[in-house]
Amino acid sequence: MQQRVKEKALELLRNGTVDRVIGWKTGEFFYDLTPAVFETAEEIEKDFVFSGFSGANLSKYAIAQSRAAGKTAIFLKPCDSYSFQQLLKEHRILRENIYIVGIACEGMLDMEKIRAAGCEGVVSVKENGEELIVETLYGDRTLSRKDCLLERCAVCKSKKVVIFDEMLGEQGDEQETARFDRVAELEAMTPEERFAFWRGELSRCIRCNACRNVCPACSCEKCVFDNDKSGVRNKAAADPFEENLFHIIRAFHVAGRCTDCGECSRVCPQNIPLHLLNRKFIKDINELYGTYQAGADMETKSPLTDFTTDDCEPSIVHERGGVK
Amino acid sequence: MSVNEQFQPTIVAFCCNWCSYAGADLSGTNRLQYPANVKIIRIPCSCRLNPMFILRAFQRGADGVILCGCHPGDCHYTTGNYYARRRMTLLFSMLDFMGIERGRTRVEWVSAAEGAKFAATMNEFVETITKLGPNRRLEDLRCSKE
Amino acid sequence: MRQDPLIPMLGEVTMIRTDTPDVKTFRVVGIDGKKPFEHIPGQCAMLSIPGVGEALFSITSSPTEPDYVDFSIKKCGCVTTWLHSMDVGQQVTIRGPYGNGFPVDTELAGKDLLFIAGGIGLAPLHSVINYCRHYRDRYGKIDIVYGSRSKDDLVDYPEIIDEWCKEDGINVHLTIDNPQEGWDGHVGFVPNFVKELAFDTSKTVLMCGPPIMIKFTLAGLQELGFDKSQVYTTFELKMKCALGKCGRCNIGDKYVCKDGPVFRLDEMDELPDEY
Amino acid sequence: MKKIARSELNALFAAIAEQKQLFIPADNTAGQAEFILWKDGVALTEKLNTTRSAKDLFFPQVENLVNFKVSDKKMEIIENRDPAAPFVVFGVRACDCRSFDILDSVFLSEPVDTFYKARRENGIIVTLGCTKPAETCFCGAFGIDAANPAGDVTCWLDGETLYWKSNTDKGKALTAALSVLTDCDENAVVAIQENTRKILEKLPLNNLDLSGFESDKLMELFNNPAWTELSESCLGCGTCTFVCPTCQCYDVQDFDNGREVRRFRCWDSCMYSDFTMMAHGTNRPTQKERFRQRFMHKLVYYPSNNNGVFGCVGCGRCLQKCPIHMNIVKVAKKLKEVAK
Repeated sequence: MQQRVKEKALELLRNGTVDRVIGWKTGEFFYDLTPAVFETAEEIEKDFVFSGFSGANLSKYAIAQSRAAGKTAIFLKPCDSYSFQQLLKEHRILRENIYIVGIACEGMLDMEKIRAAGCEGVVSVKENGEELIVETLYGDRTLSRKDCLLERCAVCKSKKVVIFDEMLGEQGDEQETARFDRVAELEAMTPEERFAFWRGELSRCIRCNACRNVCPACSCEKCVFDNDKSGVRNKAAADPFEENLFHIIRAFHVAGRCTDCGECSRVCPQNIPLHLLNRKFIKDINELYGTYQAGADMETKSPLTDFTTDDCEPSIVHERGGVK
Repeated sequence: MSVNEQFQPTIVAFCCNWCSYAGADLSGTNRLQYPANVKIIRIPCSCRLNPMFILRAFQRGADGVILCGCHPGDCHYTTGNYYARRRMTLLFSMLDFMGIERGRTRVEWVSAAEGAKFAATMNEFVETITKLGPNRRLEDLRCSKE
Repeated sequence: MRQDPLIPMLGEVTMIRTDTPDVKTFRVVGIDGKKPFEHIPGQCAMLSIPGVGEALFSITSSPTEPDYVDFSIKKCGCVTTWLHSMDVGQQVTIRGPYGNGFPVDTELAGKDLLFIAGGIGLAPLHSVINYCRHYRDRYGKIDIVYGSRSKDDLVDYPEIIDEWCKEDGINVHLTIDNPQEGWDGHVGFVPNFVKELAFDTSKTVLMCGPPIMIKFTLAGLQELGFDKSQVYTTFELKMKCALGKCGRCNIGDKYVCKDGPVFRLDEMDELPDEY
Repeated sequence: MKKIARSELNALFAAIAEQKQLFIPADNTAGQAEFILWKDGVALTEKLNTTRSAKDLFFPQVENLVNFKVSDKKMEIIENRDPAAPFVVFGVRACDCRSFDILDSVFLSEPVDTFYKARRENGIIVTLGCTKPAETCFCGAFGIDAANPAGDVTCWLDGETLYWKSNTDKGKALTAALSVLTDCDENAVVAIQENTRKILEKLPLNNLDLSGFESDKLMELFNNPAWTELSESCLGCGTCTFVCPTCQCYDVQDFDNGREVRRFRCWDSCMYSDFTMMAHGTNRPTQKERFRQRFMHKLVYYPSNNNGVFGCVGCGRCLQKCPIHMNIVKVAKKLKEVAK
């Protein structure tokens, strides 16, 4: 697959289908791939990489690139394709300028998890079926591939590429996953425990805005938190309240639009499980208003821009089960 | 605060201009009593209530926040309160998920004719919040009165 | 005694003068009623209204004024809008002075000076002009070219007409962008006006105005045979600390708040074009 | 030189904590190392370095500067700074230790930043020699010896023993107060150092070539065409800035709680779109200019003002933490490649 993706990129540029390709570029090491725009076949031959470390979701880059002259090819893994379609639904991408190549995906690797497994000074990682052979400055290690997947891949919701012009590899399906298990665990706690949990997590927030800036759903030209006149602009979390405010409001602003692509948690330098906030909204929406997957199609109305006259009352939150 | 001195909560009530604000007005003209702890903020429609307003109210010292709007189906703008209902449901659920005490937030539909309901709701809400005690989990320490 | 340079002192606004529809001049003294600090022409100070913000402004008054400092401020952002809405007697916080100022006692001494200003760009030059008027014998001939959008937008117009124009050895050349009733002076943009006036190249130029004016005026001056090393300008960038630490006014290896705001144009050639 | 058995580390920490507040790198609930106030039960991390750097202890992300009480036209200035408590920070790596030289050159130059100065005076830095440097480390490129860090006290740790050597008067005073330490031979750490240096030689970035960033090339580097490509995928977040031990830009903001105004300063990032935003616009309108500013400052502007010392210490945090894996090493290499 890794070779096929690269060849496809070369082919699309060479045969004039597209003028540029959004892909992943090789780094200093094997794992530090950077999203990049390639304009020549030479650049692709030299630097284009698709590997187990191509976790970065490229769909947000399509907003700007679809407005560049000519046509742009983009490679989308299944989860990325949901983000892309959601952006399209929100009229953020000019579809006619984009050529989408869907990629079947076996799950992407998380360097943090490899490091956390005690591998320091990692020189290379070789994939050998279900095993990872990790070569380090301090000797080799073998890890289970399954244990080193990005969080979102470990609980992958869908192997289906929902929008594409061309598909590399087998198209997959949506799948049952355990992605809401952690949310359910938290729901089962007492409010005191939940409060303590989130205080512990959010107190580490350094307000670097990586979660917001990487988020395909956060594509506002100017964020309310950057707007001087909004009254809530806060550059640093100067008080625990601001940490809560930022993350609650950010999750709320993407509620019904978040595809659960997991980029927020992937990029958080402080390892805050931000995806849990988004999943809580998704879980609630599924339970209260019917199953909804953002980005799955172009037609269904988002649950927050829709209603029925017999929706539940807000008091359901206080009445339903769980510890009070 | 001494034991004898009872905690006096601050309540922010966001009231829709067309029904609930008029309902509050009516409860006043009818001389129905509700505690002075309730600070009413008039909004054009219940769906004008940005979730940020609720959090900001807590930040600035509210112990409880209540939204009052027209009964579902009676919205002056036809559908505003239906949207508000979904938003508030999700927001309250998120606050619950973050460990904020249930009951600090509430939505009640109050029509312009329901002065009595308005007063009763406020009395009840103030009582609930008084029992819950001061808001600690969503307070901004920089705003606390020391 | 202030414990840290970031901590300001209190000042009080004792006079507010409306100069143009969007420019007011504020007179600030310390709360002891005295001048808050001594400065060099071209330096700036931080004014703030707690809760609104802090911003850097050129000091408009000459250091020779013994009792106060003046700031001519155009209304354009949060802080300036607030300042424009306040009344005499308002307390503000002030800290400064910051920056290098114009080399009035060294490189400019004994020279014929040509001041070129556009709009609110007169503010920092105003301080130098009045300093030079005060020590008239230390400088040669003084020419002032000042242009604005209209007659109403000329800052300090009464002072210019009643004092500067009447003084020996000072030539004032005013211009406005478009013809206007009641204006019999020159009409046209500053850069062209400068070229028309064809100043002799022995003068040293002090210039301040919008970037576009500076760019074209400089080209005009060079056509007349001026060298960049004869031209000084002062400019502004966003600043928070004004101490050369907070990092935002950094251009190349210079900090505008500390190494500037006054630069000689040949020095600026060595800096990246980011102003 | 002094020593203590590794198994007795807790006793050492307890002895230090008796004198002063003690911060040590320990694992937090997210499994990352951070400087945590030591109390019984907090154990030294096995990790090479903390996610956030040691600068946090001297230049915290948020600190209150001054309060104002405003009433009508009058106002009052209330200075309420915390009296800085003396503290010891243990386990600072060589790279982070060097970062204090860089921060000092900014904050301790006139006019002195007294908030930072107070913390510097109150803080004792106990460094720890690296034994397991990572592939992302490139302190060697800045002439930093990870096997022999500076600081008030330098420590080395092997499987059995912690070695302790005081370098400054502050360090000596601390040492004198710690009776749990016993004397030992200076040569005890030579083997540890040699071992570290052997690994350092193998690091892929240890010999990163940073020639070609001299100040006479400033304009050429600024106008290097590579900036467009390098900055293209930058998200404009502040991760690199906030984990960086040498980034020191800050913002000053006011918070009005209705009764008083608190003026505080907080970290800022030149990567943010509002960094240079003024009422009439910004002089760095796109991410390219903002991106360029950060790297030009570290590689060219800062050295130009500081005898060629770079504004980077090679700790490798940005290499690990950037969401899109763009970093100073890639920038430096690309600029040189294009300049050729």
